[in-house]
Amino acid sequence: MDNNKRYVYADNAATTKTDPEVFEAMVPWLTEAYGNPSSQHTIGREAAAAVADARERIAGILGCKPREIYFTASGSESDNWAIKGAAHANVKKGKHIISTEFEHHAVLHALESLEREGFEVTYLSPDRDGQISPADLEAAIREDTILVAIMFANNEIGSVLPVKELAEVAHARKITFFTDAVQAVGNIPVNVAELGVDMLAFSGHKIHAPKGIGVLYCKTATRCFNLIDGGGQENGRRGGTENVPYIVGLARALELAVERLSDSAAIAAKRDRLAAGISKIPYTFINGGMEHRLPGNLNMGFEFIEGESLLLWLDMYGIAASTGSACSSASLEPSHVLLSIGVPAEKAHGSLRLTISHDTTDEDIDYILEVIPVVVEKLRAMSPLYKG
Amino acid sequence: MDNNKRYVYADNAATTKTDPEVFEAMVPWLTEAYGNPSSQHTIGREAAAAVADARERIAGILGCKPREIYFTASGSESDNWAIKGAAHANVKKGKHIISTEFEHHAVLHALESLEREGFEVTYLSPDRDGQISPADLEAAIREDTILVAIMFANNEIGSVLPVKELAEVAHARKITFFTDAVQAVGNIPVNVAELGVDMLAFSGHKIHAPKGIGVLYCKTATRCFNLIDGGGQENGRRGGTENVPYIVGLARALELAVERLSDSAAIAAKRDRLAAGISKIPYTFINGGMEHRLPGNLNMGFEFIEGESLLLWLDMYGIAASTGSACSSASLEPSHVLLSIGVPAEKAHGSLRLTISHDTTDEDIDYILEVIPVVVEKLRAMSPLYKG
Amino acid sequence: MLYSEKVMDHFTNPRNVGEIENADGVGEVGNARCGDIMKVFLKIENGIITDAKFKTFGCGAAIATSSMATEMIKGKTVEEALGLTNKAVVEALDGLPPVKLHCSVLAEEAVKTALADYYDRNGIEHNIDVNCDGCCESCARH
Amino acid sequence: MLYSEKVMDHFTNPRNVGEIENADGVGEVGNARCGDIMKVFLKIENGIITDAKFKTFGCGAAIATSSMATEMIKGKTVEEALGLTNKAVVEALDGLPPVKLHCSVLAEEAVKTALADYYDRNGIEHNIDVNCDGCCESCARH
Ligand SMILES: Cc1ncc(COP(=O)(O)O)c(C=O)c1O
Ligand SMILES: Cc1ncc(COP(=O)(O)O)c(C=O)c1O
Repeated sequence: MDNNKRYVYADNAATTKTDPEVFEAMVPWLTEAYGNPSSQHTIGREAAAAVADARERIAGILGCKPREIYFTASGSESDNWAIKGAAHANVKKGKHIISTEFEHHAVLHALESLEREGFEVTYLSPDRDGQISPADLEAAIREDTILVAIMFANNEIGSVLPVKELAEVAHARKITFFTDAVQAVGNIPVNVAELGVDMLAFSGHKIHAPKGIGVLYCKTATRCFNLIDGGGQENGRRGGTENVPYIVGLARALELAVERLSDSAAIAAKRDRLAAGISKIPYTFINGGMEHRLPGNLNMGFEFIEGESLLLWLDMYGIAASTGSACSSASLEPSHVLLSIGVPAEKAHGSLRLTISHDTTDEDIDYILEVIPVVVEKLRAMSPLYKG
Repeated sequence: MDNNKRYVYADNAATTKTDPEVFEAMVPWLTEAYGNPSSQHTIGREAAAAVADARERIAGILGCKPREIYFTASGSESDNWAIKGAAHANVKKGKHIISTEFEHHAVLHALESLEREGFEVTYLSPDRDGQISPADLEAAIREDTILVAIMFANNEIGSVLPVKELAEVAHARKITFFTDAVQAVGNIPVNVAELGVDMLAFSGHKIHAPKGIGVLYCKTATRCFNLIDGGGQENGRRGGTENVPYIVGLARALELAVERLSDSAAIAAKRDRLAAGISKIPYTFINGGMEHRLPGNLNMGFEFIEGESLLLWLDMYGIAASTGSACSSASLEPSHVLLSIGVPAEKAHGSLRLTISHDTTDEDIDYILEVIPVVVEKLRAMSPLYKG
Repeated sequence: MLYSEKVMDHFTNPRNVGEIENADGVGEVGNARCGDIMKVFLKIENGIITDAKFKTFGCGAAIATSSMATEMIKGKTVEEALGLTNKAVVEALDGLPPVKLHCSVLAEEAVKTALADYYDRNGIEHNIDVNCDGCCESCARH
Repeated sequence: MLYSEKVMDHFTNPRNVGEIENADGVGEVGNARCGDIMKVFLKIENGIITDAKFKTFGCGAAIATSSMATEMIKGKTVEEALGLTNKAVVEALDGLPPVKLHCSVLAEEAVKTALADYYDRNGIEHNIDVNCDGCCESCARH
């Protein structure tokens, strides 16, 4: 087994490769078609038309009106906008928000900033599988609850939550429901009308568009203040000259992702083969449940070893992955997601997330399965915790 | 004179053409080098290194530390972050802010949102030339003033303000000074250390980088809350996976802009020729003063006609420009900038902004000077206000 | 914002530009402060509009709607012309961007003002009611 | 975060991995909860460290600092080894990313704990003071 014989990118939950078709769609807007959509002249109007067209196509896919689609610069911006904007717009009704312990940091830290302002947040605990039950949500609702923010699919363990049911619980009490769908959109079918959510966030770079473009879906009549005030862009609700190239790219990426939803079963089958193969190594376990899970997500725990050193070795073998180990985070805390589903800290440090995509081949899977036992054994051999 | 014989883009204050060199610099990051800078593996680390390198180069040009440069998605985001963030972080000291009447809407609307929260804002009036005097600022400062937000250069009339002197006035009273330098950076020398400002915003798409990337310079120890909370990106102060391609592009664009500062005199000379030529048409006037003015900016008033119809005709002749007419804005109000410097509404409607760049040729100027009298006459002939 | 081809045609080749000397009815609406002025001149013989001309200060839509409105009333009876709605002008132009609908209102009102002037000159009672002062605050219709 | 070539070399080819049977001093610091455990084994003859080995559970920096620290004390006297600082280990590795400095502290403390154990076994008085429990809250130095 030689190093770097193959390059396998198995970190698609972190970011994805920009699809060549998406790149091609963007090139004109990055070169000759540089007009500002707010301008009155021809190249400005062409840019405006391109943005309008992208908005329509995205709205068509998500099942909403074009005016309900707002372009942002990231999933994080969409999360912050929805949460802070809805909280501030509804403050007369109350100051209580319900979310979960295992949201992305964009959601958690936005909520923390609201807590510093005097809002109160109840964080629901997921179960071992990474699920949040509608009954728990129901029980947490108070008279002064103004917002529920629960993610659609978790970024570390890939659990897919019952968003439709959760939104129904919130709506029965007339509470705005927001879902961070950054990991869901493009990986599983997402139709906002069917789901009945009021606001939904997603991000381009998780679906083979570039980093730096996101969307907030915001249903007509949903009360939400602006995060970025400015000119009349995005119907006066998000200032800033539009990122025309990435908006065009995002629409193409979403179309491609939706076309590729038919690959889901094949992706899940590859993922399952990966899980089965790795599980043959002793002292390994799967983090999160397998039933309601994103097709490309696998999160494995390896006892006695630490995730960052595992990543480094995999990287030397040309395999890109990620870990919930503390050592990989600036905070030096292990993954709050793994802790929230009950994985003890010592085991969370030995976690490995492999997230595959439509372009992951069977040979890639073979290669990962060939490399992992070797590097795990190497690290265990030098671990004071491993008794052989 | 035939339509569309030539295409002259004279709307560089609205947005600029992405420089081919900037595009080239971005291509790898839009294709194969798609790593997430937060990832532990090789392509992630390469992306992180590219971002760090861009940050260093930009800091070097602006005269600050790399850690003081924060990447955002637009000038508008930078404006909102600085203003809302500094206001909220200093609220214990007071709730009074000083700005000007002719800021960009990103600043004005951010301030309005603070006013709705209970902040108080004093808007200084510019003089006819578009200048704000340090004495006026001094006079407006109160015990509870926490922030001064004054633009570096105006986007419509190109007036360049005495930011260094204004910042000194604020600092003498220990007040944070923010400047929106979106129109200044890349067009005139900007060194934050020399200027002594605490925060400064600029935007990529005004300096031949794409739309959707901006910077907030925030001096160490300046109190400013986050606008977008999230992961550890931007030193924990701005969540969202980094827009690696545009960050790389921005650094290159800024370098090119700074190299081209030596073209300033030549650009100003072309602009002056344009002004002289247009001024030969009767009933025209220049908006704003000519002394402290961005080299590429010209803003002319034409009596008896309305700006949008002028733009449409110019566009048919292949000339891209802009106007402060109400008809070009969704708000149906004429330019607040022109009104602020004392141009009456009826004259503001007939304004035309021509903003040229390093790539504007003498032939372009000739062409504009050939076309404008023709279309002005055409429109005047059908105006009920024009007596011939 | 995109104008239809029809709008661009009427903007670049406006029909009926000019004034009519000794017109039988003249109407001017709008004001320069708000960015649009339309002045309509009518020649009316035996209750029939035999000629219509306009002068307009305003945006592309203002010019195009003036052109179209004058075109639409030529050859019509005064009563028919009074039935001209801004909606009909907009339709004839294959639509206008939403922020430009007020221009069509202005055109309708300019025609009506000219017709009111005709009635007034001829001592004919009428209840033509023109509200538009050219500034959008005065109008909820745009 | 980027590791130096030296760090990567000591990570991929760690020196002195293993245990020493009948070691004269053994020290273990850190804990699994916080993600790093280092165990150092010393063979000491006549006050000189003749062999040093380690086992480490931890990240790349933890493994590399363990490797480097054991390498640096081999052949040294106990007193010299007591002078080993985390800074020296970091320098020998051509630096560590800021968030990884705590690993070098851990390595220093592991060596000191093993030396304290040696003194204790031999009834020698000492004032070696080890504070690191492997969790960053206990330490202000990282
Ligand atoms: C002075 C000024 N400030 C802020 C902005 C907003 O920049 P952006 O379009 O990048 O949000 C602009 C340009 O539109 C500007 O000219
Ligand atoms: C669930 C979830 N929410 C939000 C984000 C933030 O998205 P972005 O990086 O576009 O800000 C991510 C990814 O990083 C995510 O996985």
